Amino acid sequence: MTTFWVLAPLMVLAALGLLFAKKAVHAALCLAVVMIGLAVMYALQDAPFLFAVQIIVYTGAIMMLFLFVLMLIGVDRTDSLVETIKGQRLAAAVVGVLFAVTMSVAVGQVVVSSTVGLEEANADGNVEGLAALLFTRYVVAFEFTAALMITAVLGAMVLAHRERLSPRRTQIDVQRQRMREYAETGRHPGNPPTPGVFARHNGVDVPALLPDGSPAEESVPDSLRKRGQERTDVDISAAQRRAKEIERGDEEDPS
Amino acid sequence: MLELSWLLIAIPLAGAALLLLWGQRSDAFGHLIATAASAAAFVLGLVMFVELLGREADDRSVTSTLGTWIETARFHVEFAFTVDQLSSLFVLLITGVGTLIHVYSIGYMAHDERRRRFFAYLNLFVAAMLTLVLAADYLVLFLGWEGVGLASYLLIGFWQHKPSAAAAANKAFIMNRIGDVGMVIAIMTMFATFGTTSIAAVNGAVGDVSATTATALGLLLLLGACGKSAQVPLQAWLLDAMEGPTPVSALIHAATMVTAGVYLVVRSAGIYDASEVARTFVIVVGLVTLLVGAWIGCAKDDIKKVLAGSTMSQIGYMMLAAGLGPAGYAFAIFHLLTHGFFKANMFLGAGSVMHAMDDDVDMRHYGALRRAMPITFATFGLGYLAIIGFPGMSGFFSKDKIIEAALAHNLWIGLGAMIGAAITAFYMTRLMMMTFFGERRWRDRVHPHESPSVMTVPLIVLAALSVLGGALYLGNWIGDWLEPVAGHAEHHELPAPVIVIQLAVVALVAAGVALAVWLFRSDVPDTAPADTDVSILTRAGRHEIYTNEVNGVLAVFPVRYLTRFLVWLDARGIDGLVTGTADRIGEASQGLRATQTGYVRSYALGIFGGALVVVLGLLAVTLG
Amino acid sequence: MTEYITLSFLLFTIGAVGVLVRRNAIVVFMCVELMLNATNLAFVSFARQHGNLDGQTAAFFVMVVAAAEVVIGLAIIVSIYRTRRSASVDEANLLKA
Amino acid sequence: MMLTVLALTPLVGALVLAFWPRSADPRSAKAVALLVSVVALVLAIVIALQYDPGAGYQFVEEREWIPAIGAHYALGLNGIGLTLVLLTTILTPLVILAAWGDRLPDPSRTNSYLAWMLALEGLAIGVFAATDVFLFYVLFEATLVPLYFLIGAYGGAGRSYAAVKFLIYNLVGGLLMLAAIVGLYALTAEAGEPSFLHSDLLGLEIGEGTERLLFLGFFIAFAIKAPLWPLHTWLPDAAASASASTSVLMVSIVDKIGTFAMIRWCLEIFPGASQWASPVVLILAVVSILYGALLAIGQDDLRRLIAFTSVSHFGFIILGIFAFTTLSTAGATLYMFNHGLSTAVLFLVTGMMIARRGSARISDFGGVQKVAPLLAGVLLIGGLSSLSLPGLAPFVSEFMVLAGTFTVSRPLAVAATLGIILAALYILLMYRRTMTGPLAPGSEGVRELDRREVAALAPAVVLIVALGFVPQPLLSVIEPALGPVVAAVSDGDPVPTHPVEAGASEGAHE
Repeated sequence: MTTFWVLAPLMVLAALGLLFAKKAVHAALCLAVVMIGLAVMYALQDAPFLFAVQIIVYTGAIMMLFLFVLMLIGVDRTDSLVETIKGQRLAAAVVGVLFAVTMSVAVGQVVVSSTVGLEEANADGNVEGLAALLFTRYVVAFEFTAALMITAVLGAMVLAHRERLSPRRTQIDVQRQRMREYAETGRHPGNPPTPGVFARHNGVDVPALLPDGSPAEESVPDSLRKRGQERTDVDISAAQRRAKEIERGDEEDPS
Repeated sequence: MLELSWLLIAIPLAGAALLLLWGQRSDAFGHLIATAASAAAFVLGLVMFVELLGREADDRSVTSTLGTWIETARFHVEFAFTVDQLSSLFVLLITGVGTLIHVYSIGYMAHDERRRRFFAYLNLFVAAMLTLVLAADYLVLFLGWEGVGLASYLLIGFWQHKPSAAAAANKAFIMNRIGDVGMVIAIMTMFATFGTTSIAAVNGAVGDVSATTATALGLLLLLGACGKSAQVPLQAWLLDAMEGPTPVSALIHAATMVTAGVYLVVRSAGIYDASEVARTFVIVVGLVTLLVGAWIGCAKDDIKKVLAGSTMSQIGYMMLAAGLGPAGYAFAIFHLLTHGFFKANMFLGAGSVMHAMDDDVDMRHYGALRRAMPITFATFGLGYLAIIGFPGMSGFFSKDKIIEAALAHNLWIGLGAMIGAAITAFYMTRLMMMTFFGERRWRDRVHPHESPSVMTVPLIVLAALSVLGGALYLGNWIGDWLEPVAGHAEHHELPAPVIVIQLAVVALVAAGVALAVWLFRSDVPDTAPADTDVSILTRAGRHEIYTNEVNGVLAVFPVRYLTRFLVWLDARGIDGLVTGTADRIGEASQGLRATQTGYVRSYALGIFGGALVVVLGLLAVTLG
Repeated sequence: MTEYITLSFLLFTIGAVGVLVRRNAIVVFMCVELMLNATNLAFVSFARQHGNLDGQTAAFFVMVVAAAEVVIGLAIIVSIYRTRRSASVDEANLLKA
Repeated sequence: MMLTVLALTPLVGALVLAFWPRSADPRSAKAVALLVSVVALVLAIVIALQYDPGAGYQFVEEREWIPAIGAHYALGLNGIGLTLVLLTTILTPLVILAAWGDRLPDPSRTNSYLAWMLALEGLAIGVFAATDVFLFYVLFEATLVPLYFLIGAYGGAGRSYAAVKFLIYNLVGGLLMLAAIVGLYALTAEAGEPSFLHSDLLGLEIGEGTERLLFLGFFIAFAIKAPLWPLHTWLPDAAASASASTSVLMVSIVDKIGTFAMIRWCLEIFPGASQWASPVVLILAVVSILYGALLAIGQDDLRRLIAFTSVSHFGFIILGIFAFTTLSTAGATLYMFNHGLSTAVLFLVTGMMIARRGSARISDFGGVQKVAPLLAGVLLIGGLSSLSLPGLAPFVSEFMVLAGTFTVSRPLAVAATLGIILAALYILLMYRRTMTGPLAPGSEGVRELDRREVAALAPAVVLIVALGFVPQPLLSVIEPALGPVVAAVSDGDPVPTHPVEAGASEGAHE
């Protein structure tokens, strides 16, 4: 019982964290806490199998999935907690409180019989007992869950799959396009230079210099450019100036 | 032969149907077919009359059934027609005068492009009128009653392009409908009381029922009779009805149809015998109409309207006589017949005059026509003598008998009838003076000429009948003849010897004539004096004693405004309630629409709240 | 016994309110998971009360279904994010025409 | 089988027309429609000739339909049904003939226009023949569909408003009736086998309160259909927007379902409740008579005027039905037939006037008699029959209704009789304004009737005149069918206070 009274408030707090966390990642972590708490609750209530499954499936698999998706979408986003629908938050709170109160009252009315306990049912071991049920009484449902899982997997693949809207670009296509661009705009058809070629600077965020001394923008990785962490022309010229100054002998630290 | 009475109706009906269905191809000879049909019916009627004459007095009522009209468990109506002493006289009047007017119309309507249709309607009228008088059942009688109403409607409005004619036709039909309501309710009462509407059965049994029922029947039938016979208070249509062609006025609105009310009262003798109250009402109606009609006749300048007022007045005499009970029935019919002759004669004569004067009806534009139209003048003059009751003429006998009977009944009623006779003499003399004597007041380009012989021959025949019609009274023939139908007339004590009364009446008539001759001997202005320049009596007479205005206030305006109000109520009130409900629902939906934000979270809140409600409900059920 | 059930309802309610007030689809989704887990706790508790394992079996099935649901749900979120560049449920107010 | 064949004939015809190629000459579709309706007429005449007036329901068909709720496919005709089936089959060919020249909003849809008409005919025949209340209900509601499209798709201005109003009114009624039918199911199921058969329902024991509720469910549905004041406002709108042919089908046939069903379903199955309701219904009927007539006087639209006259006439029919005498109910049934004819003539002939003039306003006409005397004549005959002139068919029925009612309630009968004055007013004023007087500008173009139009109008006119003098063929069919109905709702007809044996005192007045 002690365990329960220690865990329960923690779980409730963590659950409330779901409501108030600004960052989705924090919410996910709160949820993980609740889930682990629940696993312990299961264990307390003579359900060792579910304890294990809860840890493995929920905390292990599902939560990880959540985190993956969060990362895909952007981990560091914060949600605005300002309510946009008029009265929604108040109404939700009122209904929620009423619901909780009502259900508590209901529980007081419904749960009256004494607890039987699972000693008898778990006599042959909890896992064996569940297995006996799953493969006898609930075998049809079990088979259906199997079908459901497969459907879900296929469904996830279909949903996550991006439909190809144009014909696949082969290397030949790429070459032809490069040559055309070279003919029309004079863009260099060869491989873009890697960062640092002809460089005086070895930062990956600084464009390489072409043989004529101009910077090759493409040499900076896309992700850096999109985040805006690329150094601009000015930066580069500043860096070049700095390099010349160093050449002249100003032994100053460039950082 | 007497069983073939349905043929009397069938022949003119067939004529009408033929002319209407045959269409324009029969334009050339349609009028001849119609006249022949009418004449054939007259011949048949004459044969039947002769056969009746040859029978025993108690064997003169022959009812023959053509077929069943309505047959249900409780209600049974047959197309049964009775030829008896009363109906055979009417058959002769209708077909006889009818045929003469058909002949006259050949000339009168010669230039009307719709002459065939006119004759079809005339035949239709004859058929309907015969149905009316031959019917052995009140419902069949009602069939004829409405049939003549329809024919009257069609013929008054014959010149449909004239709005006044169409309005007059409508007025006639609708006012008659008011009377018809009385008829219909009377027939329903008969059905509810006796289980039958047979005329003979009802009149035979009416003595057994309560006086209230008999009185109700009598008054209801009287309402119908007032409508059809243009008696006060339903008289207003008759003057307007003069919009119809003059032969129509002669046949329908003088000689036959308008007397149907009198026929109805006499036919329903059993009912009126059973109710003193109903009879009194008939007398009052008759007397009032008699005086009102004469009053109007004095004031009008339109020759046809003078004659129409006179018709009302004369039918008032008949009604008065009919209201006297068995003492007067025979005289009512007697006067009806003689009036049919002389009034038809005079209407046709008026038609002849109008024909000569380019359809001008204003007597103030006539004058001195006796030389221009000698035959018309002569025949009209004989009719005039008959109507004022010149001794020896038919009207003298018939009117005199009514006055005597009225005097025997009640001194004041008799005096009223005598005053009526004096006024009759006055306005008829006024008409004669203004039309045939005095100076010429013809409009320009009017060249009066005598009518063709096809028109004058009927005039001559009718004039002869006007003079000789009194012969029916020889040896009280008509009283004896009608006794099986009308009942035996008790001999009443007169307040004075007959000869005194007759002399008094003649004196009154002479006074009326003299007054008119003196007033209208010359210098009649050719335009009517303005209303403000004439006496209040004349003014009221010109305006038909304001009955149209009274009807307007009592009936027309209430209906008009009720209708407008109801139209408004229907659109705003009843329909408004329905559409208003629909609108409210629409508005409520618009309000509810706001809750459909489209946000998933709103809907989720709804679901959650719903779950809460369900749980609360469950709790309430389990805990309660 | 009651305390487990009460905890279960508490967590369920918090999850439900979370669904109602949060706008980030992923967080909403987590709240749904929280609700499912709360019911699991109730199942397990009732199983113990009644002394048989059917409740635990039900909880097991719930987990399986929840796993499948998460897979699909997240896939949907990702594909929505791809097209709309947002994971806010309010922007998906397409239920309104 | 006869009845099924009769009802299916127009339905199959409708199906054929629905798939008739649009590119085909529209006249071919019209010919097919006319042919089908004439075949149906011939079948109906054959049935009428085989009908035996004394033998109750005939041509009975009965088959299980939905055993779970006890619904049957059951058809059968009694005298009332036969009368209305005849009316339906007589009017449909005339209507199709009259619709020959209708200018539709979309001319390429002639096929479906005619198909809907035939479908309506088939469904109406089914309604009149159904002896199972569930089947009746289904067909009753099904008639709304063709009519909805006929009004909504082929009418004039304001047609969609009118169609929706028509539909909603009638659906509300249908809903109440459905509730009552569910109630009947519960009652029969309680009593044993659930059944909707007319014969089974006749003997059903129903508690007083329940009976009244169920009665109201049925009656309100029929009163909306009929239409009884104050549930009438859909009719003028619908009639004013629909084509003349549609109006005929709606007022002359479909609305008769309401009054027909009052006799078959209200009076026969709920006699106690019918008696309970009759004072109110009678008063409403009299109000309908006078109200409809007064409103007709106040209309300036020809079609609305006729619609309001129909409200008045339906008042007479309902008055006759709820007076519970043999005479009045027989009169009411005959009235249904006669009103069908006279209204058909009026709607069709005014439809032709409107098509020629391009306006339905009475004030736009004037002096038409001069240019189209035949048209004027037919309008006058139709009008005179509407005002119940003796010698034309409606008079017999109207008098029977009034006389029958008079034996039960004198004040009501007298009040209803006032309607005949108002009838004269609304008809004659309309005739006077449109047909007489000088030719109004714009009315010169009103052509005389052509042969096809004469062919469409003549049969109805001939029937109106013929039935005015010889109503007996129909009466002898109608009356025996009403005996059981009247016996159920009343203690027999009121006996005359001083009965006279007709013919006993023939000529014996003295």
